[in-house]
Formats: sequence, structure tokens, C-alpha cells
Amino acid sequence: MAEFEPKVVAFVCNWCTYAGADLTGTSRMKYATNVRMIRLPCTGRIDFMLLLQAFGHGADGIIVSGCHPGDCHYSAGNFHARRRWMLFRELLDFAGIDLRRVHFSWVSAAEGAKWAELVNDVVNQVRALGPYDEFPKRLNRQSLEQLCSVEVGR
Amino acid sequence: MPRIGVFICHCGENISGTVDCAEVAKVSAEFPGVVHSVDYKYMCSDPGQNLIKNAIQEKKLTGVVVAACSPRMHEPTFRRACAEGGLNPFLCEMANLREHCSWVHEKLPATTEKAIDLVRIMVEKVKRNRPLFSINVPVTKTALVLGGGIAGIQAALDIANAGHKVIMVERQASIGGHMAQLSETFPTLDCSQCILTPRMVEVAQHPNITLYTYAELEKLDGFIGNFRAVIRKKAKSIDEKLCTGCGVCFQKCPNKKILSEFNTHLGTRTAIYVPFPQAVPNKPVIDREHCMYFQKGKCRICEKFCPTKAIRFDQQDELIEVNVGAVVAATGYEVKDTDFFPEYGYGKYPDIITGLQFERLASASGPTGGVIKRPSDGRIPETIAFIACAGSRDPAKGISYCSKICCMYTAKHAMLYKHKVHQGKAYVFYMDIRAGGKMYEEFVRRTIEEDEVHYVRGRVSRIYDRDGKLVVRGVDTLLNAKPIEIEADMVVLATAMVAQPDAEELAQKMKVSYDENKFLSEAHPKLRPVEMNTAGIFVAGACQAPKDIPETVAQASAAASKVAGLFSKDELSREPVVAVVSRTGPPEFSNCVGCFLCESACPYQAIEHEEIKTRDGKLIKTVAKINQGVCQGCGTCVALCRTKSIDLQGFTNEQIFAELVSL
Amino acid sequence: MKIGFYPGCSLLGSSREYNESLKAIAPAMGLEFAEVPDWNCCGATAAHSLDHQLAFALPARILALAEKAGMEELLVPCSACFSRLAATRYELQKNADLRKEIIDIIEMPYQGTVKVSNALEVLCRAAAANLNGKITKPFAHKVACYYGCYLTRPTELATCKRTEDPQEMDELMKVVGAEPIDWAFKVECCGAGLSVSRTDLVAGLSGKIIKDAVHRGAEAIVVACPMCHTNLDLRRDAIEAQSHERYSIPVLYLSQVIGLALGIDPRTLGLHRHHVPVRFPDAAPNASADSKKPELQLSGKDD
Amino acid sequence: MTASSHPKSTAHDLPSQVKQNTGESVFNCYQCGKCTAGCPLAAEMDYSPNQIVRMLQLGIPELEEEALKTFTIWLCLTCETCSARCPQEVDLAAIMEYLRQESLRRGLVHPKAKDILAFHQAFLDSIRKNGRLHEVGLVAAYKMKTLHLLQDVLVAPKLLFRGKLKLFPHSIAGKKAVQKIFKRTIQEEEKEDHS
Ligand SMILES: Cc1cc2nc3c(=O)[nH]c(=O)nc-3n(C[C@H](O)[C@H](O)[C@H](O)COP(=O)(O)OP(=O)(O)OC[C@H]3O[C@@H](n4cnc5c(N)ncnc54)[C@H](O)[C@@H]3O)c2cc1C
Ligand SMILES: Cc1cc2nc3c(=O)[nH]c(=O)nc-3n(C[C@H](O)[C@H](O)[C@H](O)COP(=O)(O)OP(=O)(O)OC[C@H]3O[C@@H](n4cnc5c(N)ncnc54)[C@H](O)[C@@H]3O)c2cc1C
Ligand code: SF4
Ligand code: SF4
Ligand code: SF4
Ligand code: SF4
Ligand code: SF4
Ligand code: SF4
Ligand code: SF4
Ligand code: SF4
Repeated sequence: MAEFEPKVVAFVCNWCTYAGADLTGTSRMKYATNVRMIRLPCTGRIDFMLLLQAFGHGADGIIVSGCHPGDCHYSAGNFHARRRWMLFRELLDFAGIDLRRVHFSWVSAAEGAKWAELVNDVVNQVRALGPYDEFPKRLNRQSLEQLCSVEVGR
Repeated sequence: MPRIGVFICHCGENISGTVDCAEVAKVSAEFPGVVHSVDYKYMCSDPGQNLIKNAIQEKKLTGVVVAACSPRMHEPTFRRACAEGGLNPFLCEMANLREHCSWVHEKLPATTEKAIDLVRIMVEKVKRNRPLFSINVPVTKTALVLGGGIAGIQAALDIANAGHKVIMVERQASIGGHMAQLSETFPTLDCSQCILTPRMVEVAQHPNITLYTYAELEKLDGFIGNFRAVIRKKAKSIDEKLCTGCGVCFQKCPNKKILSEFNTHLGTRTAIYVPFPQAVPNKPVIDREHCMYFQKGKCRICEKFCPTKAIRFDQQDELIEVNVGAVVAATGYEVKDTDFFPEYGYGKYPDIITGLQFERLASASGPTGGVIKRPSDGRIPETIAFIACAGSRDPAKGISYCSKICCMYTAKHAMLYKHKVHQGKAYVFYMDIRAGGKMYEEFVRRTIEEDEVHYVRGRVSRIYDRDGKLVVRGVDTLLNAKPIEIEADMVVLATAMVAQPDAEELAQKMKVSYDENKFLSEAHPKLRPVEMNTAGIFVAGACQAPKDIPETVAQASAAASKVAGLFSKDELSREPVVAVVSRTGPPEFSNCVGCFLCESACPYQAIEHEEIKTRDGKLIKTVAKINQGVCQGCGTCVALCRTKSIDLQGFTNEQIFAELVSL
Repeated sequence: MKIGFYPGCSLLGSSREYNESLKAIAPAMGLEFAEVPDWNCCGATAAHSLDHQLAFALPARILALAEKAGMEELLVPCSACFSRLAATRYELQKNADLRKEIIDIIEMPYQGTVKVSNALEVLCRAAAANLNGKITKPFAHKVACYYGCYLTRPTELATCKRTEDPQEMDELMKVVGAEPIDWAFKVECCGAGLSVSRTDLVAGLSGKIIKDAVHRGAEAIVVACPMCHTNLDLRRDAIEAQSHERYSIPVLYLSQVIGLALGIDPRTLGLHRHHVPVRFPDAAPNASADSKKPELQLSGKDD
Repeated sequence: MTASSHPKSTAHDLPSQVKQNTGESVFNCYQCGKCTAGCPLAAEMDYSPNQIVRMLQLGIPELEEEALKTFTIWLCLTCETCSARCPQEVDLAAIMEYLRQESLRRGLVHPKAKDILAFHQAFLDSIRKNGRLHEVGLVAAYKMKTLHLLQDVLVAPKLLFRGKLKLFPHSIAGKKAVQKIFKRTIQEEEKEDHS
């Protein structure tokens, strides 16, 4: 059997991590193909319900990454993200999501190598954890929809 | 029904080298809603862009996905192409197949699979894009210039001469900054005050410039084109309208022993004073901390003698609110003091002075009338040692950068000394000579060759006193690292140029960024050297990094031309990536429950209160409203709002969710 | 206050008077010393010049012994020993691998709980708390406080704050009535460990120190380290031979100065053990300059 | 080299060894010379302190060996003046110390340094024997080693006279423990060096 290939979703801010990942590209550094990036203006934009939704739609691991503290393009967005993240960790825990599947990190526009490393680390770790399939146990699709109050479906 | 067009770029070999572009195009064509899917060698080329324009018209596209390089590179290109093709530019999205895929992965099936996924994600997003329209905001054509050194003066004059209003704020009693303190300037040795003072006067007399001295910025908010600044005008304790600048008051003031800041503590001034004779404005202020009346309740001699009765002991600080469209930060630098150097005696030897103090000694208008005298006993030094890189290039002391100007001014100082004291001996201890500028190297060579200043390559380890001399213990690394001891009468430290002590505070007030050394940060070190990260705020002079006068003036003029460019339009248009609060029909009108959590989270104070009223004016509810001129589109409020009443245009909940679902 | 005490080898031999004077002033300073049982030599410069592990193992054994004896703080009067002990504690704290290695070598448990203090630190603290009103014979002389290397370097272990121009000993001297002079050689090296093997060099370095002190009118040099004392006092003949100058300025341990100010008998303080006799000019410092007996010479005439 | 007292090094050039054992990078030095300017003994040295670092910066094996053969490293007093004032925060005193140990291990000790080395060795011998230093024994042993029989003769009687020197050594109960420490550190290495 082929080895399990996890799917990792990365929520990244436009100014630091997205640019950092661009730099990884311009520097031609290699990393695992398993990651799919969602570009947002700022980590402050991340409604953490989005993470639940990602898990609900087949993600095995998640990366949230933005500017370093103090470097936020919007001066304080990432600070809010960090504060909310603390609260949200507990919710994730409650929802039965292994916190090892969710990585919060700072990657600046100058840290191309760090991005490659981060992706590889997370992919390896999630690969070791195996596929994520417990989700429906605690939260069904309906309650998720309520939580996120957005229509589900294509 | 959506009709989406997909365009896959090869970027020569850059993408097609690892991604099977034809396959991506083929699979993409099958996505629901996609009606057109092609691949092409160079999408950004003219023919590539034409492919898009034609397809929009022929296939009646409602959305476009260009799968190519990073949107940070070519998003504007393709949005423009769409607009030219007749499609709202915000109905175009890019999938990043190059930086995020082909360049970072090997040529494997998984790479092409990822490319397909990336296209699918963007197709799902673009289906939910709405046409957006650029936001227009009006521009207030007045500039605020902070700091009245040569940088501020140059910027203010250039902007004012371009026909715009300028408000200049200087915190000292006079404009002029450090340049007013200098003796002669390298590399031409022209007299600093002679070239500066005419410009200071021009500032004072220019009809477009309003000058506030003894004033500071209290508060700044707003956004490009529409800032609101509050200026604190400190109480000068005189009525400027009545004062004629006759100078009787400071001749009579009994408190004469206050160390003069302008003369770098080498001279004295009175409690009511003008910093220097050519000050602009040439009207005194009372330094309340030293005035006997303010401290002890007795004196008022100045008041008694003032012929115009201009003294106002009861004057209060004044807060002035102004509207401006742009800000130029030109607040300059400071130099490190001699007590920064433990190994050179922690500032306890009066004859170890800073370069700036030397400028005052060498200045014809200085405390010694231009005669180089030791502060301790007034003797003319027969041997003088200059120490370069004093505090700069010294990570152990927390300053790793090169101060850039001190090699030059040290050469200048040594030369001026030799011109004034012909039989004197001058030593310069240095590590490298950095003289990269027009005629700079030639200037340094002249110091060495013609004026026979002795340059010793090596850092000084220690200075101590012995019989009224200063023993300078250095080394000559060019002479087999031989320890060298010079007995000098005076030592001049080329101390580091550092940021203003309150630079951090000022930056936070303006919401602009600064570097680890507290110098203000430009938006890009090469390509946007005078803009700051916050739109509408510009930077000039030594507050951004150590620099000499030619560079300062060049940057100030550049900042001024940026301001003039901004002021050349009546309105600004900006990207419509902003937050909006939903409005619904009655009876709710909006899901917003008025909790204003969003208000406290917004880093730009963009959220205001809106009252929803019935036709006859009865208040129904108060909801949040986004000021679209101020909103920068960070989305923090969106993530925070529990009732999901706010959305961010361009990154709506629906769009992001669709991206996730498509995975 | 009860405090651990590590005399080190020199306080038993060539610097007995340092030991004696410390013990003599202890009661008045409110100090009670408990000697580390069965202590060994710290290894000094020799150990760390020749072997990395030995340089840590010898001091570590001392610290382990102190720990075992339940000591919280250890007074190490010799600055050189202090430096070795403090450096060992610092390195073993920083480097867990090294700590393991050393524990393995000394075969004793080691936690690193004992604070290592030098005499200057402890005496300053004790003086502030206990000396009030006890100064019966103020030491009314101009003194040059000599700190040397180990109280000011390396920076991370330095006892003194302004390491290039420290003030702590000067302040302490003011408390006992002395007038510390401002001079330039407070922290210059005296030559330290080369005393025996390269006396010529030590004489040169120490000579400069003495010259500056004398030149600026000091009547005594005050030290806190047996090595400094040896080089400035015992090596005086070599210094004089090399510089062709005569210096009668005595060199006192800071504990001796405190003792004199407390009115303790000079003999109890071991003043008679110095090579350069401790004598001060009465009134006129300009007594005959070419007396035959150097011991009788008065200071302050060497310029 | 034997690595018993230091972590095993993988790279064999001297700068890497220095880095591994002291944490100091010779490449941080920008050759300003401040260390030399402040060094009390710079004038007596065959190479100045900054030149010692320079010899390690160039990647030339002959120069690295040359550094280990200098008299400088043995003259260094470990006064730390250089380290305390270095603008680039190079701990030169630590590098000197490592070079001394390495010079001894490789048998490259400068001939003029043999007195200094002899003194250090006599010093350690004295501790090894008694657990504590016996000053008379030390000076006697040093004189035997160096044949500087007359040096210090003038000083010693005075010391004896003033009650400062003890003719017989102090000995401690833990003498064995101290000897074991010697056995497990410096002697072990010497053995390895000779095998
Ligand atoms: C010893 C020495 C010699 C020099 N010699 C030469 C030379 O020969 N040739 C040469 O080209 N360059 C020379 N320079 C460099 C020159 O001084 C600078 O390049 C120049 O002064 C920089 O001008 P500036 O306007 O940026 O800063 P500054 O001259 O420092 O002016 C800044 C002004 O802003 C004001 N300010 C600060 N903070 C605030 C605030 N928060 N609000 C309001 N106002 C504020 C200050 O009071 C000051 O008036 C020398 C520098 C030194 C130290
Ligand atoms: C080897 C090297 C490496 C460098 N590396 C860096 C670096 O890493 N970072 C950095 O910041 N800088 C670097 N530079 C400096 C940088 O190249 C210059 O600062 C910069 O290119 C100057 O731009 P310019 O427009 O003034 O001149 P140029 O780039 O020379 O452009 C002048 C243009 O004018 C045209 N032209 C000339 N005469 C006429 C005429 N009579 N009529 C019409 N057109 C004319 C020329 O064809 C040319 O296109 C480097 C320079 C060199 C030599
Ligand atoms: S659009 Fe981007 S990816 Fe395509 S050719 Fe141009 S630069 Fe290359
Ligand atoms: S005396 Fe009066 S008018 Fe003259 S300068 Fe002073 S305040 Fe102004
Ligand atoms: S009142 Fe103050 S300013 Fe006026 S003369 Fe007296 S001291 Fe000077
Ligand atoms: S400009 Fe010259 S003196 Fe100033 S910091 Fe740079 S190298 Fe040193
Ligand atoms: S957070 Fe949401 S509900 Fe609360 S005020 Fe803002 S928009 Fe309204
Ligand atoms: S998107 Fe950001 S800037 Fe705009 S209103 Fe919301 S929080 Fe403020
Ligand atoms: S002081 Fe430091 S940087 Fe300067 S030469 Fe010495 S080791 Fe190198
Ligand atoms: S530690 Fe050695 S090299 Fe450094 S200053 Fe002292 S004697 Fe010189």
C-alpha cells in the first residue's frame, strides 16, 4: 500500500507568509506537495471556524501563519489572531481535534527557508498521525453549519 | 450560470518544466462553470493578454482565472487586461502555479495534481466574486512636515513652491536642526550657516508655509489624503505678535549660567533665550525649568524691561487641530554622548569631546569664536586625537551599523584643526575610511597628503589622564600591530549617529514602522526610499538612517515630489478590499447587534457608529459602519463579529468557504 | 551572619595577613565564617592554562563540599580563586553536558546552589549593615583602590558595576574615613600568574600601577587579592630595580584598612608581615628623600 | 588531538575546533586591533593578540600551526582585558586558553615558554601531591625544573622571616580524591598523547 499522503491546508497572510512562500519559490527550495494555501489579507481575518470547516472537508492538518508579532502589515491584526487562537485551541480540543494537527507559526516575507521547513515538518508530523477521520464523531455537519452560518455545498 | 475562463501559463519552462500544463488545462475545462480553458507560453505578454480579452468577449466570461506566477507579481497586469476586455477587474483571480508549485516541487504527478487543485480552488472562489469598484477619496492639499532641520526645510520649500500649503512643526525654539550647529561642511568646506540661514528665512516668509516652533505632534489619525493632526504648541511665555525680537529680555535675564544645548554644553544661555543669533523665528522663549520666576516665584525682570510688554507668564500650551493630506517625517538624529564609553572614562574627562562639540569649537559663531580650545582650561591643544567609529560598528555596545558620515567629518575636523593650529599634531585612529561620495575620497586624501594628519589604523582601547594630558592607548595594525601611545591634549570622539530618543513613540503615534535601531523604515530600501508603509506618510533625512547633507537634501526633495504628485489629483482611488456591514430589509435592517467588538479590534479606527432611524427620525438601532476611506481591509473585524454581520470584499466568508470545500 | 569560607592556598601562606585581618574584623562586621571542610586548591591559572576539565573539576569539588556542608554562600577572599569558582559555577550552570562530565570526575553530587562571593562584595554588604558608629580611628589617608582583573572581568561575572572605573571599593573606603583618589590603573592587570616565572614582566606592569598611584598622591594602595598584593608588595624590589625609582607606598588589604579604622591592633591584622612597611607621613611629607633605609622612607616624594 | 577533555570534533581545522570548544568564532573578528591596544603584554609578544586571530582566519594550515607555536599564547595572562573590550564580542582570552591547551597536546610549545609551562606544571604537581598548594615546595620544584636557582632567593628568606612560608606542606584528608581528579583529567590525556 502506498504511504498515506496527508492533505494540509495553510491559512496565510498576504504580506508575510504568502510573500515568504513566494520567496521559497524564487529561491527554488523544495518542499512537500501536500500543502494547499488559502491567501487572506491578514491572519486577523481568520475566523477560526474556518479551521473546523477545513477539517470537515478533508484536511488532515492545518497551518496558520502570518507576520511576526510587531510586523503586522495592519499593525495589530496578528495580535488579535493570536489572542483568539488561545481561546480557539480549547474549542478545537473540545471538538476532538488533536492539537498536533494544527500549527500556528510566524513566517516573514524574508523567511523562504523557514516556510519550506515548516511545511515539511507539518506534513511529516501529520503523516505520522495518519488520516483525520474522527471529525463527524463530535460535530456533525449540521452543527458545523450552524457554527459557521454559511451555506455548505458547491 | 457562471461562465469562467481558465488560462494556464507555461512561463517558458518555468512552470511547464515540472507541471503538465496541457493536462491542467484539460482537467480544468471539466470543472463546473468553466467554459473556456487554454494553456499558453507567456500569459503576461501582449498576445497572452489578448487571449484573455478576446475570450471575455467571445465566450461572454463572467470570471477569469489566470494560473501563472504569484499574484504579487502580475495580478495588476491581468486585472487590467480584464478591464480592457470589458470585465470588472475584480472578477479575475490568479492561481500561483510558479512560486507555490512548479519552483518548489519536482517533476512528479503530484505536482500536476497540486496545480489542478490550485486552479480548482480559484475557480470556486472566482465564481463567488462580485464586481467591485475602486473607492475614491478626496485629498486635502496641505502637507504636515515634522522637524525643521535641513530635511524638513528642503521638503517644506519644495512642496510650498509647488503651490501647496505646508504646516511645519519643530520642537525646538528655532528651525535649523543640526546643520545650524556645524562649522564648515565637507567636502567643499562651505560655511554651514551661510548656506542654511537664507533657507530658514525663506521658510519663515513663505506664504504657503505655516511654522510652529516649540511644538510637537500630539496625535495623528486618518488616512492618506485625509489625516487629522493635533499639534501641541508649548507655551513660549511670550506673545509672539507683540515681541519684536529686540533682545532686551535676554540681556537682562539674571540667570545666565544655563548650559546651551545649541552650543553642545560648551557655552551658556539665559532662561529666556533664542538658541542662536540667526534663529528663525528670532523671538525668545522662556525655559520654565530654569526660569527663577517659574521655579522660585520671584524675578520677572524680563517683563519689567520688555519694551512691548510681550512677556506672558500665564501662557498655556495650545492644542491646534489641522487637516492634512500627507505627512513628511524629518525629525533627524542625535549623537551619542561621551559617557557612552566606559573605556574612555565614562565622560569624566572634559577634554574628550564629541564631533558635534568640535563643530561648535570650530564654528566662527561658536563659544570660542572658532578658536580650538580645550574645555578644561582653554588652552589650544598641541596634539589632538580623533577617534573614528566611536560607538558605531560596535555590537558590544548595541550599535552594529556604520554611522556613514563620521569618516568624512573626522577628516574635516582634522583638516580644520591643522588649518587653525599649524604647528599642531593631529592623529586619527580609524578602522576603515569610508569616503564613497563625489569628491569625498579626494577630500580625505588631501587631509592626509597636504595637511599631514597622521592616520593610525587600529581601534583605541583606553584613554586616561596623566599630568593634564590624555593618554590614548591604541595600536597600529599596519605596523605589525604595534601598540601606540599618544599623549593628546584633546580627544574628539566621532560618536555614533543614533535615532532621536523618542523616535519609537513618534513612530507609534504615526503608526509607521521603524527598524531595530529605531530609525524610521522606508517602504522599500531601493525602490520606495521615501515612502513609508503607511500610505501618505513620507520620510526624509537622518531620521531614516545616518546620512550627510547632500543625501538628506536629495531625499527631502524626493519626498516633496511624492507629496506634490499626491496633491496633483483632487481624488485618490484605492482598492475596494474593504469591510462592509450587511444591511437587510426591515425589521432588522442589519444583523449587527451593535456590540462594537469590531470597533475595539480595528487597528485603524475605521469603525464608526451608524444610527438607523425611521422616516420620522425615531432611532431604531445603532449599528457598526465602516469608514471605507480608513479601512485597510485586514479583516480582523470580520473574524471577530459573532453575528457574521461584516464581510470583507474580495475575501468574503462565502469565497473562502468555497475555496475550502473545493479541496 | 554565618557564611561559608574558602581561604584558598595563599591565605594560609604568603597572604596570611589577609586571612588574619578578615578574621579579626569579622565580629565587628557581624560575620561568622565556617571554613569549607577539607578543601583543596582551586587550580588557579595553571589548571586552566593546561587542562580544560581539570580547571573545572578542582573548583567543582570545593563547591560540592560547601554544598554538602549546607552552605548557601561562600566567601572567597582571593580574587583569583573567586574567579575560578564563580566561572566554574557559571559554566556548569550553562552547560549541562559539562556538568555531567565534571560530576562524574569528582564523584560527588553537585547542584550549583552555593553562591560564590568575593571579599569586596561581602564586606560592602556587611559594612552597610554593621559599621555604623564603630569607626574609632578613621583611616584618614589618601588611598588608591586597586581592583585588578578578577573583580571586573569577565563582564558576566563582574562584581563591580562600572567595570572600567569601578567605585565599590572607593565607597567602602570612604565609610572607614579614607579618601579614595581618582586614578587610571584601577583595573589594569598586575601580571598575576607570571609572578614567579616572569618576574621581569610583572615588575613592569606592577611598576606602572604603583607609579600612577604615587604620582597622584596616594598614601596607600588597597587591594582585595593576594596575587595583586604579592605583585605590588613582595615584588617591590624588582619593580624598583627595573624602574630605577624608589616607592615606599604600602599595599594593604581592604580588610586591614577596615581593621585599622575599627581600632584593631596592627599586629593582629598582620601588618608586620608586609614586605613594604606600613608607615604614613605624619605631617610634612617632604622628609629626607635619600634616606639609606628604604623601610623608613616616607611616601609621596617619588615624582 | 585527544578529545577526552572536549567534545569530539568533526571538523579538523583549528577554527572549527576553537568554535566547538569555546563557542567563539574567529570570523567575528574584524581586525580592529583593540584587543592588542589594551593587552598589558602586547609589546612582549611575538605575535599580537589580533594577529593570533588573524592566523586562524585565513584557512591556511601552516598559519594555524604557527599560531600554536607562538610565545604569545603562553604570555597571555588571562586578564580578559581584550575580551571585555572587543567590539565584536570575541572572547579572545578563551581562544588563547584553548590554543595553549592545544599547543601542549600537539607538542608545539614555544621554547621560550618552557619556564612558564614548568611553573604551571610544578604548581599542579604540588596540588596533586598535597591537595593544596605548598609554596616552598612549588618554588623548589620550579627551580629544579628550570635551573633558575638564584631567582627569588632574595625574597624567600624575608617571607620565612615574616612567618609567611611554611616549610612543610598542608595536606588534606581528601588527597586521594584530588589525585583521582588528576588521574581522570590531565593524566589520562597525557597517557593518550604518548600512546
Ligand atoms: C559632527 C557632525 C558633523 C557633520 N558634518 C557634516 C558635513 O560637514 N557635511 C555634511 O553633509 N553633513 C554633515 N553632518 C551630517 C548632517 O548634520 C546631517 O546630514 C543633517 O543635519 C541631517 O538633517 P536632518 O534634517 O535630517 O536632521 P536634523 O538636523 O537632526 O534635524 C531634525 C530636526 O527635527 C526636530 N525634531 C526632532 N524630533 C522632533 C519631533 N518629534 N517633532 C518636531 N520636531 C522634531 C529637531 O529638533 C531638528 O530641528 C555632520 C554631522 C555631525 C554629527
Ligand atoms: C557590477 C555592479 C553591480 C551592482 N550591484 C548593485 C547592487 O547589488 N545593488 C545596488 O543597489 N546597486 C548595484 N549596482 C549599481 C546600479 O547598477 C546603479 O546604481 C544603477 O543601475 C544606476 O541606475 P541609472 O539609471 O542611474 O543608470 P544606468 O543603469 O546606467 O541607466 C542609464 C540608461 O541611460 C541610457 N543612456 C545613456 N546615455 C543615453 C543618451 N545619451 N540618450 C539616451 N539614453 C541614454 C543607457 O542606455 C541606460 O539604459 C551595481 C553596479 C555594478 C557595476
Ligand atoms: S504571467 Fe507570470 S508565469 Fe506567466 S510568463 Fe508572465 S511572469 Fe511567467
Ligand atoms: S524684550 Fe520683549 S520684545 Fe524684546 S525680545 Fe524680549 S520679549 Fe521680545
Ligand atoms: S523671569 Fe525668568 S526669564 Fe525672566 S528674567 Fe527672570 S529668570 Fe529670566
Ligand atoms: S563612517 Fe567611518 S567613522 Fe563613521 S562609523 Fe562608518 S567607518 Fe566608522
Ligand atoms: S462585531 Fe458585528 S455585531 Fe458587533 S458591532 Fe461589529 S458588526 Fe455589529
Ligand atoms: S477590515 Fe480591518 S481595517 Fe477594515 S474595518 Fe475591519 S478591522 Fe478595520
Ligand atoms: S578587539 Fe575583537 S574584533 Fe578587534 S581585533 Fe581584537 S578580537 Fe578582533
Ligand atoms: S587576556 Fe591575554 S591576550 Fe587578552 S589582554 Fe589579557 S594578556 Fe592580552
